[in-house]
Amino acid sequence: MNIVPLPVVLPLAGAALILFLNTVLPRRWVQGITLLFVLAEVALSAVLLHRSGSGTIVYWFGGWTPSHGVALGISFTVDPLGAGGAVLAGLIVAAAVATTGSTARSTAGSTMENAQGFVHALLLTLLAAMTGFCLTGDLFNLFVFFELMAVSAFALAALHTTSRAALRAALNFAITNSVGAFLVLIGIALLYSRSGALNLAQIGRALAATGHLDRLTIIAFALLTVGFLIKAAVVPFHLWLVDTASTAPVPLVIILAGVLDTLGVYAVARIYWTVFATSVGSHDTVVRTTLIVIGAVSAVTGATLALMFEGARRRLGCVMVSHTGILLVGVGCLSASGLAGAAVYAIGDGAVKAALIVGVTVAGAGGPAVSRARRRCGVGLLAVGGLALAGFPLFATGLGKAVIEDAASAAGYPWVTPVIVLAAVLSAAAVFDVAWSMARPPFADVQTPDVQIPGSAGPSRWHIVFAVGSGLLALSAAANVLGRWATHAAVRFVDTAGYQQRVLGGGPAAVLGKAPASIQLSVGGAAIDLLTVLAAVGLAAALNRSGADRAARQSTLRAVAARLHDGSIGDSVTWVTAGTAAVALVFAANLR
Amino acid sequence: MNFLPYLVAIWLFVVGLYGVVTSRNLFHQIISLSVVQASTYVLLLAIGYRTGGTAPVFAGIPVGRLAVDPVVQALSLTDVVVGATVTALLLAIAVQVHKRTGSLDPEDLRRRLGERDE
Amino acid sequence: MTVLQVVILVLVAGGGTAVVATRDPLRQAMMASFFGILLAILFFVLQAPDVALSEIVVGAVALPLMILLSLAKVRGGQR
Amino acid sequence: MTIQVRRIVFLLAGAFLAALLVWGMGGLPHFGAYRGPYGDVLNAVSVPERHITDVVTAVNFDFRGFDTLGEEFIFFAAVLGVALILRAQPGEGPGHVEDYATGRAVPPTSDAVRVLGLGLTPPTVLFAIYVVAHGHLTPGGGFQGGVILATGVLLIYLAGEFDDLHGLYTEVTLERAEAIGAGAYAAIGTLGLLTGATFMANVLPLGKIGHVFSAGTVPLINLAVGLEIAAGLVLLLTTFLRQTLVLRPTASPGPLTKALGG
Repeated sequence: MNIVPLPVVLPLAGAALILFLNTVLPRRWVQGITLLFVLAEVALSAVLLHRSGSGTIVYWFGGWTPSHGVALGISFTVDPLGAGGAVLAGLIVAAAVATTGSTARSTAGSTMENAQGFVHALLLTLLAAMTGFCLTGDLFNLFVFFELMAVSAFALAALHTTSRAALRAALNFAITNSVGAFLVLIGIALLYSRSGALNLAQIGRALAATGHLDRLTIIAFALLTVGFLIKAAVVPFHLWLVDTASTAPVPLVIILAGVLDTLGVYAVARIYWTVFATSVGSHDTVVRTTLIVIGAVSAVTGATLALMFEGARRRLGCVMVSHTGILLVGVGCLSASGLAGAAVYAIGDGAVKAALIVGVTVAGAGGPAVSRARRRCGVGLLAVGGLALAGFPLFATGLGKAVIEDAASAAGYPWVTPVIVLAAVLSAAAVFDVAWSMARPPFADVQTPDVQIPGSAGPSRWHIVFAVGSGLLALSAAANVLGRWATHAAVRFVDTAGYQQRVLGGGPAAVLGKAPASIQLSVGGAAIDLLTVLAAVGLAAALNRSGADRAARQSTLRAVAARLHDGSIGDSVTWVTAGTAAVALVFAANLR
Repeated sequence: MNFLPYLVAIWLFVVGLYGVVTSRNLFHQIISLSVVQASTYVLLLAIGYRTGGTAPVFAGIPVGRLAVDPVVQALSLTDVVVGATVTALLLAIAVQVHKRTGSLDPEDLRRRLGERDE
Repeated sequence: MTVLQVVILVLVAGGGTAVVATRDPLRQAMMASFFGILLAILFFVLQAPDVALSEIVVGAVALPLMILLSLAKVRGGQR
Repeated sequence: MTIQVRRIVFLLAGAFLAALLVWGMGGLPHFGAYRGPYGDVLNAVSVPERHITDVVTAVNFDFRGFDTLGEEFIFFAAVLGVALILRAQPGEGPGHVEDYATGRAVPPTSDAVRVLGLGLTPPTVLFAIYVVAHGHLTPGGGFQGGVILATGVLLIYLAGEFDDLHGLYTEVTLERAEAIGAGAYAAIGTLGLLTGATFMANVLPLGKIGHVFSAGTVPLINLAVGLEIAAGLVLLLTTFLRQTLVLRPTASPGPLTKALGG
């Protein structure tokens, strides 16, 4: 029995099962069963990861294998990077489920006794969607899982129906991501009209036949890229993430921080290398520059906002935007080494950001009422997480950041290294500032109504949640050993001809160049990383020494930033329209 | 004249977005979003149309008969379901927003300076 | 392009504009229902009966009903 | 930005985007000149190989059945979301439906409406079952039939009072029915997996073309989807109805609503 579809089907069946048994099961069992399904998904994805090492696995649903070059059915095309994404998604969702308190002693919280079952069923559909998003080889199937991820996340984001800010954030999240989905769908329609196919490999081969991009495929490429960048929440599409991160329930924010943003950048890489790489051909400098500039701008803007805003989780939302920007720079290098660095960075940085959310919840939820031991543990998580964000070499973020910097310089963008270092310094300093504000009276209270909903860590369960946070940091450190795997996976990922040959057969024999040496931390890279860490600690200390006049820092700059980020849905959609028009214009002008 | 369907799709897309951006009522904003969604149906089905082709239903029609493309119709069906469900979710959120804030105007919903994310 | 196709396309474009132009939610719900029927007719003209049937059922029945119920809840509150 | 500034920025950006879309779509083939191979191969293959005469349903439930599995779970997640969001809030409970225009005699529902309502319900339900069962032969299918079935159930509310509707079912049974529908679709998919073929494989006998019991698993999937959509939509409508007709701020507004100026 081939297990390829099971990592997606199992969580879906689990969601249906939990809804069916919802009012019968005691609450503690609901969380247990959900965790069981999540761990099953992680195990199956790990098996796929192992098997795909030797060769990309192609699985045709319904037995509809392509007949003379026309793909009739849907295919799962499992390569190491996709399977790795599925494993990461499973681990992050497992951490999220572990933090949903099973004993929902919610005070004025939900008056609906079976809300617990609904929350866990939605977490399972969200996991199934992310796994399918990573494994699929079909463009419209990618859109269906994109939409399933979106709807599951909207429903969870609006859980705090008693909080005005949460409802506003959920509306902004839903409408902005829906417009993103429409852009993706229009892109798919245009590509379908030109290539007559929905399978990624077949579209890529059909476009490669014409040899160059014409105006239809250029606009389709721009719409698909922007649609997925909206999901990745890079600047200027980041407004929804900053709000949702500060008001959504803890499990959803852990998933958002850990893997959901990264999948947007993964999708941009997937469609570029499977569909557009050969026909872009010599014009790839335009694509490279566009992606790297968007990434760099997001990295610096996100980090600056993280320093300026109030509210612990709102600042962590800005850090998420900033580090997705760094990830996009890695992918934007359009090279195997850049992609390998981005893969390691995605795993390491995703785990760290998830740990930071756990740290803030452990240290802050409940304000002054939090016990001293619990506060110290939470602040400890934040401090260590801040070090990891700055790229401390013990963590995979150090390796990933260094490789991305080298890849960018190699690709001819030497100015990227200082920009990434600046972003890492500012975002780490912001995290240290948050930790500092939580460590001493008046204890900054994380004003999230988490404590009320059936999904928050009650006081007695913070030990488990703290263990989850430390586990995530350990995962980030463990990812350091993935250098060789990431290089191998990246080389396979960028091999467009090999991908098409594997899925559809025929076509030019895959020319397998010698595998480049596996990425590792160069001495220069390590030096830069340590420098970043020191600068971040120094900046945080400087900020706090002058913390006395914290109110004085209400400069006009902060007022402008607050004005631009006031959660208005109209603003968010306007930025989306402007961003789409800009990217489409750049591509249209240069890619012909 | 052959460009009219695509022009209508682009027009619906931009008009719908204009409605979303300048709306002063959440329900109006949500229904405008469904107009943006309608543009994707029109574009998809216009791409799959073939002059002189019948519907891809061969009950009582010989299989060889010239027919339009069934794939875009399957995609549009999925799109209709997704559109209906997202609209239902947004309406539910809008009802709760009114219950919480007493107003439906997105401009009132904006974050006031210094407002905590309670 | 037959005349019927041109007419229904222009009507759909006008319907969409009308839905966005009516700012009062109650009247807009009616316009949305009418726009749903126009879309269904367009889908019939484009030889897509399955999509037309689902558009009628969703656009003209399920959606306006949910909008009206939400409006009733909201309007009920504005005493 | 203020709404005026935003209007200008949007009109500029929107005009640019529209122009670029028009420029891009200039590359599309003329309207009516569809030439892609995918649709033609499916139109040719669907009847001989799967005995399905409605090729759109064939694409939805057989060739690309995995897409529709995802689509059904999108509906599943959305119904859960609406039920979660519209749950009874603190400081809100089932209050009596007081009449705002006091003093006018509210006539009970006239018998004509009641008879018409009950008279229409059975044919609507029958028509819905027909649409679901003949999904693979003529236009229609699980989704369309499910929604018609839901409107059939709703006729009972229109004919009588909300309590009549609520007497028919409890929300838990609806949730279970929806879970069964979605789970059945996944189970039929794994049927193919268990018998050694691939997931979503149509392993059941295909029967004669044009018969209701033909095309293997497709009619069964249609039934599962019809059940899920009908139960889900009735649950959605009941949630909205309960929100509108039943839930009222309780006499003494809860601490929370008072604190929020509710």
